[in-house]
Amino acid sequence: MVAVGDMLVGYATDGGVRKRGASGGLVTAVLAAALEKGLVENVVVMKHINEFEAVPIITDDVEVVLASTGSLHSVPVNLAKYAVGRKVAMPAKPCDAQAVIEQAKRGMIDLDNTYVVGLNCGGSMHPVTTKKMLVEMYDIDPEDVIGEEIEKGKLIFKTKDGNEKGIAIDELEEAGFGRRDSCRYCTIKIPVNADLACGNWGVIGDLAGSATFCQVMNDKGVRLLENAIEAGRIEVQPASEKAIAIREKVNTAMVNLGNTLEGKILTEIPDEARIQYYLDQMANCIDCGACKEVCPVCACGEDSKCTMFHSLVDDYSMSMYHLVRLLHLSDSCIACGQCSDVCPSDIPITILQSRFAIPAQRKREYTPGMNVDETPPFFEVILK
Amino acid sequence: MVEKEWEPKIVAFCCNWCSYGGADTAGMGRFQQPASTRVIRVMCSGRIDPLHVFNAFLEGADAVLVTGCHIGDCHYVNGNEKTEVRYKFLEDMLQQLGLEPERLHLNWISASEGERFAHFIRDVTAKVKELGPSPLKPAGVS
Amino acid sequence: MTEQETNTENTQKEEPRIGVFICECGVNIAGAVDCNAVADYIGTLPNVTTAVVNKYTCSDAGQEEIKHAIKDLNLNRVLVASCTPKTHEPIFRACVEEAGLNQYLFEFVNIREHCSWIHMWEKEDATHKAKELVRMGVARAALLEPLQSNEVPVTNKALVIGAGVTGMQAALDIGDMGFQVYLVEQGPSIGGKMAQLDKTFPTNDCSICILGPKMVEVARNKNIEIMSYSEVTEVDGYVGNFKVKVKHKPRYLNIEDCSGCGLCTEKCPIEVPYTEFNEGIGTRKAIYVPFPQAVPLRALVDKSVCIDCGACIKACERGAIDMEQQETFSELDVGVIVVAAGYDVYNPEPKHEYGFGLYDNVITTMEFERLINASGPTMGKVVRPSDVQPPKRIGFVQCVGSRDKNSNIYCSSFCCMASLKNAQLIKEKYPDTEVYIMYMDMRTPFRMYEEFYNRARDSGIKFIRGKPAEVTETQDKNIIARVEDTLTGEIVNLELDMMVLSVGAVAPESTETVRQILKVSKAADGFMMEAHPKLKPVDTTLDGIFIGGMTQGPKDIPYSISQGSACAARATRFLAQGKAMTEGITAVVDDDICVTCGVCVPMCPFQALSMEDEKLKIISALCKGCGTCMAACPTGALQQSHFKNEQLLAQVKNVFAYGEV
Amino acid sequence: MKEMIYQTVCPGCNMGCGLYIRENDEGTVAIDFMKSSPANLGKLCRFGMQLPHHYSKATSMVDGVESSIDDAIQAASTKLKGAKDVAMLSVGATTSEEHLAFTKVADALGTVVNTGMGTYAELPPECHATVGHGIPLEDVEQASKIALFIDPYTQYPLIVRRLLAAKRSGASIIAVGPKEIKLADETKHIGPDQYESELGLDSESLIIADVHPHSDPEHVKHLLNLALMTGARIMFMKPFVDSTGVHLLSRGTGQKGLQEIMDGINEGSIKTLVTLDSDPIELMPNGVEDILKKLDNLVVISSRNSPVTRLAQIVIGTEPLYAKAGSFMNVEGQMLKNSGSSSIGIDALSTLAQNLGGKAFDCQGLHTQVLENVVKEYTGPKYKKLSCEMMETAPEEGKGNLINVYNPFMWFDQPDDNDFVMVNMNTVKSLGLRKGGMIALTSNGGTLKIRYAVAEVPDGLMLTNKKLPITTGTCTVVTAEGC
Repeated sequence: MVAVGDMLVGYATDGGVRKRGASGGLVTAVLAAALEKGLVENVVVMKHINEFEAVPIITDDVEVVLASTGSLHSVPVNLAKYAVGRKVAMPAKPCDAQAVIEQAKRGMIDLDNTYVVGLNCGGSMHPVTTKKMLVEMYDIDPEDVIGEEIEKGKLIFKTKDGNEKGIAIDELEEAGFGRRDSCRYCTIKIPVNADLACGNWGVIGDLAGSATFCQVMNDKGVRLLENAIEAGRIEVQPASEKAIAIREKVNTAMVNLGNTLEGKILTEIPDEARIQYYLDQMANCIDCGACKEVCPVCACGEDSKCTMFHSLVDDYSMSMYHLVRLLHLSDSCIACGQCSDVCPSDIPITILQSRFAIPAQRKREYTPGMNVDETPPFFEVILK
Repeated sequence: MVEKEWEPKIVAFCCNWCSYGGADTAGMGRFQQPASTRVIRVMCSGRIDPLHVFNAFLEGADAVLVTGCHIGDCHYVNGNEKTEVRYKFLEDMLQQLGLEPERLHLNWISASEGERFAHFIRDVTAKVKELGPSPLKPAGVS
Repeated sequence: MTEQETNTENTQKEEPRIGVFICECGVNIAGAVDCNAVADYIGTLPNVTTAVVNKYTCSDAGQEEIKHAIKDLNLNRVLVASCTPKTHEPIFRACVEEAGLNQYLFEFVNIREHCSWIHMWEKEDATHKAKELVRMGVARAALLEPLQSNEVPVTNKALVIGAGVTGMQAALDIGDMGFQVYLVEQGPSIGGKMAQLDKTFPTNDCSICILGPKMVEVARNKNIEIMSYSEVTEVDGYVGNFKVKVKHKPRYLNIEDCSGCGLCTEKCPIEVPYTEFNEGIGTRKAIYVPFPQAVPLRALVDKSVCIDCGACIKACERGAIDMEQQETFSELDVGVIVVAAGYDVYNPEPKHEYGFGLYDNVITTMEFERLINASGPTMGKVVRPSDVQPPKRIGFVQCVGSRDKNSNIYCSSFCCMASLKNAQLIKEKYPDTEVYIMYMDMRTPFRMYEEFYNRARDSGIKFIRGKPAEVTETQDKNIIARVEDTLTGEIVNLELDMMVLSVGAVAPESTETVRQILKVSKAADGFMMEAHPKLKPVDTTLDGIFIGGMTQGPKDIPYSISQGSACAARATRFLAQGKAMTEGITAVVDDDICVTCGVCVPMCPFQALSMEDEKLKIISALCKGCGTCMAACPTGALQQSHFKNEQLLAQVKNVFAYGEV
Repeated sequence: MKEMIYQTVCPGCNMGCGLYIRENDEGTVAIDFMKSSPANLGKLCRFGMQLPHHYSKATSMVDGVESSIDDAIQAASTKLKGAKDVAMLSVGATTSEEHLAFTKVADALGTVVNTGMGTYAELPPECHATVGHGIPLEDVEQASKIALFIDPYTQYPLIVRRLLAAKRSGASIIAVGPKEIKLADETKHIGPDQYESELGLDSESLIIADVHPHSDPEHVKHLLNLALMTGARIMFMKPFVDSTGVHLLSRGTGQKGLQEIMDGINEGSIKTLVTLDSDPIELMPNGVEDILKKLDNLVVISSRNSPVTRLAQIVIGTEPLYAKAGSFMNVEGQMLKNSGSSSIGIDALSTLAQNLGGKAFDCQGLHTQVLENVVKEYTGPKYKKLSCEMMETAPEEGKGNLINVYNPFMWFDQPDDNDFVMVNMNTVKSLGLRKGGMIALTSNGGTLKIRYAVAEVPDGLMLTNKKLPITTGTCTVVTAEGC
C-alpha cells in the first residue's frame, strides 16, 4: 500500500479535523490513528495557551489529539525530552527529530517505540518577540490575531476582522524581529530524519491549503500511514512530479537562505579578539543551569561534569560549566535554540555553541540527529 | 632586588608508562629544563579529561601538555587513540576560543625519550614566555 | 560488614593526617633543593601532621621512621617526596602496609628526576618547584581513599584451544606441572599442521617421527583430557573463573569402543576422491581414520557422502558405530586459557599471475609436503598432477601471499626455509632434477638456518632473484615462468614441469571465531594480538588468556614450541598460586549520577563494562584501571579510583597559589 | 499517564516570572518555561530553576501531631477565639486573595495583618506609593543612566537582561555598593552623602534599589531624596511574589516590621502569632527560634513545610502555591494570575474567619476586591525632602563587616552552592589565606570556618549570599583569621 520513499499528498477524512488542522489535518489524523490503534500509548500534543504559545502535553486521549491543532511557527519548544521513556507518537520539527535521534544514541529513547511525524520548518519565532513585532511592524493588536502563514518569503498574519497583512521576512529580520537566530541559519528544513516528512510545500492546485505533502522516510513511516489509512482517518494520493519539484524548490531556496544567513549571524571574529568576545558573552551568566536543563541533546541528569566541577566559589575568568558544555556539545549540538531562549541573561548561547559545533561537525563530516547508527565523533575509539 | 623575569607555569599530564617515564629519563640524563612544568601522573593519557585541561587553564596554567605513549605502544591497547580523538576536539575548541595554539600540546613520548621530553619542555616554555601570561589566568594567582 | 570495610569507612570519615617525608637522597636532591625549606613550608599546609627530611627515605632507617610516625602520630596518609614511583612506589607501599595503612593511602612525589636533576644549577627555582610539587601531592593525598585489590580464587584447570604442536606443548607442560588440562581440537586428531609435514628444517628429521611420540605422550598424560573433533562455542567470566562451553561434533561412533582397527574402512563401499590430511590429494572412504598416527586413533564417518548401507556396522566387531549420534556439549570451568589455534596456508587462487587452480602443475608447498612424504598418497614419489610423471624441472616461487601489499604485507617467516628444505629433498631423492627458487630475499635467521641455505646453494639449486611476472602453460602442461633475475637484469622464460608456490600463513576463519568468543584483540595482520610485543609476547590484554604459536602470528616450529611452553609457564602462575589479584585501581560508577547512556561501554578494550538491567555493570576483575572510559563519560558518574576527578583536580588547583610560597 | 500543567509565577521575588509547573500523577513536580510570559519571556534564574525542590507539601498539625486540615482549623479557631496580644504576619509569599482573606481573619480578631516591612512605618505615608509600587520593567531598558543599588546577579537576576538591554541602547550604569558589578560601567563605594554629587543623575535616569524586611529605613530615605533632588525615576525591587500586592492591600494598616514583631514577642507584648506563608525562622538572620518559643500560641498557615511548621502548635497546611486559584502583583504593578483552581487555603481562612465571628468569603469575591486595589500608573514622588540620619559604615579597627546580600535562597533558607564569603585580595594576603582554603569568622553569634571567594570588595567588608549561623543582622561585625 505505502512504501518507503513514497511521495504522497494526503488529508484527514474527517471534515472538521481537515478544516481545523493546518494543511488538511493529515498530521493530526495520523497521530490520532496511531493512538487509537495502539501503535503507541501516548501522543505529544501542543496544548493551546494563546495564539502565541502552546505547551506540549502528553495524552492518551484521542479526542485531545484531534482537538490539538495549530501552527508551530511561534512555539519554539523542543519536544524530544517529552518522548523519553515513553511509547509515543509526536509531531516534530527537523530539530525535534534530530534531538529524538540524539537521545536514542544515548539510550534515552527507544526509536522502536517512538513515532516521529516530521513537519517542514522554515523557522519559529519567540512569542514575546512576535507580539512586539505585531505592534511595531504590523500595527496589529496581538489579541486580534487568529492565524499566521509563511508564503513566498512573507510572514502573513490574519486578524479577526478577516484582514491579513504580510511583510517580507528579510525586512522583519533586518528590524530585529522574525525568526529566532538559530532558525535563521538552520539548513534542515524538511525532516528527512523523521519517520514521515510532512508539510505544505508542494501542495498545489485545488488541494493548496487543505492537504499535506508527505514523504515516507522509513518502515515506521509506512506503519504510521498504513495504520491511519486502515483506521479510515486519512486519504492519500501520489504527489505529482510538479508537486515534488516545487517542494524541492522551496527547500533549496530555504536552505540557501540559511547558508547565507549563517555567514551573517556567525560573523568571523579575528583570532586575537575571540577570547575577549567569549569572556564578554559569558560574563553575565548567573549560573542558573537552564541551558543544560533545556538542552534536548544532552542526556545527563542534574549532576554532571559541567555542574560538578563548577563552583560559585571559584574566581575563574571563564565559566567551567560553559567550557565543559561547549566541548560536550561540540559534536552533538543541533542549534535548536532552546538554550538561548531560556537564558535569563540573554546570552546567545546557541550562537556560541554553534561557533564551536559547526566547524567541529563539518570537519568530521558529521551531522547530529540524522542517523541513529552514527556514533557522535567524540565517542569514537580511533581517530577517523 | 632585581625583578625576577616572568616564568610561565605549565601543567603536564603524563601517562604512567611512557611519558612519565620519559620525564624520569630526562632527569636521569640530567637534561636541564626550565622550572616551569608541573607533572601530574595518570595511568593512561586516555584518562585525561578535557575537563582537567580546562581546569588547569582556569586555575592559571599558561600552557597545558597532554602526553602519552606513541600510537601502537599503549599499555591499555588503544587508550592513546582515544586521547587523540578527544584532544582533536579540545584543540579545535581552544583554537575557536581564541587561546593561542602554543598553549596546548599533545605529544607522544616514550619512556626512553628523555632528551625529547626535555627538549619539548624547553621549547614550549620558550614559546609561552614569548606569548606572556594566559588571558584566562585569574588575577593574583601565581 | 567485614572488618576491612569498617576500616575503609573510618579512614574516609577521618580528618586527613598526612605525614610528609622529604628525601635528600644524599646530595641527589639536597644538592639542588633546600629540603628543610620545603619541609618548613609543607608543615604549614592544612592536613599535614608532620613534615620531615630524611637522608635516604628508602633506607631501612627511613622506612622505620615512616612506620614509627604512622603509629606515633596516628597518620592516615603518607607522602614521600623523593625519586620516581616507577622504581620506589612498591617499596613505600609495602612499608606503609606493614605499618597497618592501606597501600593506596600512600602518595609519591618525584622531586629528583622531575626537579633536582633537571634544575641542578637553579637552586632557588628547584626549591620553589619542589615546594609546589609536594603541595600538589599533599592536596591529592588528603583525598586518597583506601582500595582493596581483590583476590579471586582460581579454578586450577586449564583450557588449551588447538592441539597443534604449540597447543600440545602447552598442554603437556601444564599437565606435567600437575594441573588438569582440557585440550580442545576442532579436527578429528591432534597434531595439527606439523603432522602433515614431511621433513623439518634445518635438521631434516621426519616430522611425524618426532611429533608422533609427542602426540602419544599427550594422549597418555593423565592430566590431559583430549577433546578432539570439538569446538569452543562460548566463554564467559574472567581470570580464574572462566566458564567454557565446548561442542563435540558427532563422529557417528563411540570413541570409547572404537579401536581404530580399520575393519570398517575396508568394508566401506564409498571411495571419496579427497583427503583432508593429504591436502586433498588421493582418496579415502566415507568412514575413515584420519591418518595412521592419528591421536586418538579413531575412525569417523563423513555423513555427507555416507549412503547408510550398514556395511561398517556389520564389520565393526566392537559395535562402536552409532549412525544416530548427535552433537553434544560440555561445560568446563577453567582458570586459564591458552589459545594455540594455528593458521591456514594462504590460498593463492587470487594471485592469477601464478596460474594456481588454472594450470594442473602449479601446486602449493603443503601439497608438495604430502607428495614427497613417504606415507603420503604417492608413497613419497614426487610426481606432477597432470600426468603423474616425475617432474624434471621444478621451480619454487617465494613470498606467495606474503610481503605483498595486494595480499598480506607481513613476512610469513617459515616459507624460505621450507622451500630450501623441499628443494634439497628433491635434490637428495632425484639429483638430476633441475630445481629453481625464485625469491625476493632469502630470510634465514637463527641457528643453522644460514648454513642450511648455504648447503642448498652448494647442492646445485638455482636461485633467481625475482618473482614470475607471468606464468603460462604449454600444450604438454609444462609451465613457463617469465621472470626477471634482478641480479643480472636478465629476463628468462623458465620452462618447468612443476611449479610450487611457497604460500605464507594467514589467520584462519575458525581462529577469528575463537578470537571473537574470547574477545582477544586482533592485530593489523589478522592474527591475535599480544599484550606487549616485547615484554608480554604470549599474554593478551585479558588476564588469564594467553596466545602462542601461529595464533599470534607466523613463525616456525621451534618458535611455536617455545611459545607453547611460555604460555604454559605464564598460565600456570595463576594455577599454582590458586588466586589472582585484580587491579585495585578500577573504574567505579555512581549509580545516582549515571544515566546509562552507554557511551562508555565501547571505550573499554577489556570488556569490563556492560549495560545490564538499565545499570552500568563493571566487572572489576576485567578492569585494568586505565581510566579511558571516564574521560568519555558525560556525567562524571564513572570515575577511576585513585585517580578520581577530585583527586586530579586537587593537584591541578594546587599548582597555583595566592602570592609567594 | 496523567500530567497536570499549571501556569504560575515564581515565588523567588517580586519580578513576576511566569512559568509552568508540571505535576504528574506520582506527584513529581517539574518546571517548564512559559515563553509568552512578558516579565521574563519564560526565563528563570538560579532560584527558579530549583523550584521543584522549593515546593513541599505542607502537613496540617495540631500540637505536633498530624491532623486533617479541618481539625487544624477547628483547633486554631479555639485557640484564637478571645486570644489577646495577637500579631498576624503575611509578607506576601502567597496570593493576593489569600492575603486579603487573612486580613479578614484579622478583622474578625480585631487586629491587622503585618507585612513585616518596618521601613514603611518609618516613612511618611506620601512616600509609600513610590516605595511600594515599581515601574514597568520595559522602562528599565529605556533609561539613559541607571544607578544600581542592588546586586542584580544574585538578588534579582531577571533584571540583568533589562540592564543589559539598556546598556545596548546606550545607557550608562553606575553600581553603588560593596561589590564590583560586572555589567556596570563603574562601581562606586560611596556613602549617601555623595550620591547626589557623584552619580550625576537627571530626569532621564533611573534608580534601582530594593526594599525588604531588613532594609535600613534611613537608606531608603536617602534614596528617596536622591530621586526627588535629581528628578530621576526610582524603583524598589522586592523579595516576595506578592510584595507589591500585600503592600497595596495592607497599606495604611499594619506594616509592622519583622524585627518589631520579634521584639514584641521577646518583651511579652505579643502572645499569639498567626502567620500566613511567612516563616520568621527563615526570614530573620538568626536566633528567633528561642523567641518564638516564648509565644503562647503559634498558628501557622502555610503551603509548604518550613522550620516554623515544626515549631507551631497548629499548622494549617494548604495546597502548593502553584495550584492555588489567585493572583499576584509584581513589582511593575501587573496582575499575574495562576491557572490553578484550588481554594483550600482560602476556604480554610474563610472557615476560620467565620468561626471567629467574621463573614464567609470566596475566591471570586476576593479577586474582585483585589482588583480594586490595583494601581495602574507610576506617579512620581509626591513627598518633600526627608530628613535622615547619616549612616555609619566603616567597621571598627581590626574588625570587618559581614554583609548579607539578600537573595531568594536566603529568604527561604534554601540550600545552594553559596556557602562562602567574598573577601578581597588584600584580606587574603594580610590573613595569609590559602588558595582553596577557609577563613575563620568570629562574631557575637559564634565562630565559623567557611570557604571564601576572592572578589572586588572594599577592605574590611565581607559579603555573603547565604544565611550564616554567625550573622546577627544584615551587617554583622566579625573578626577574621586564616585557618
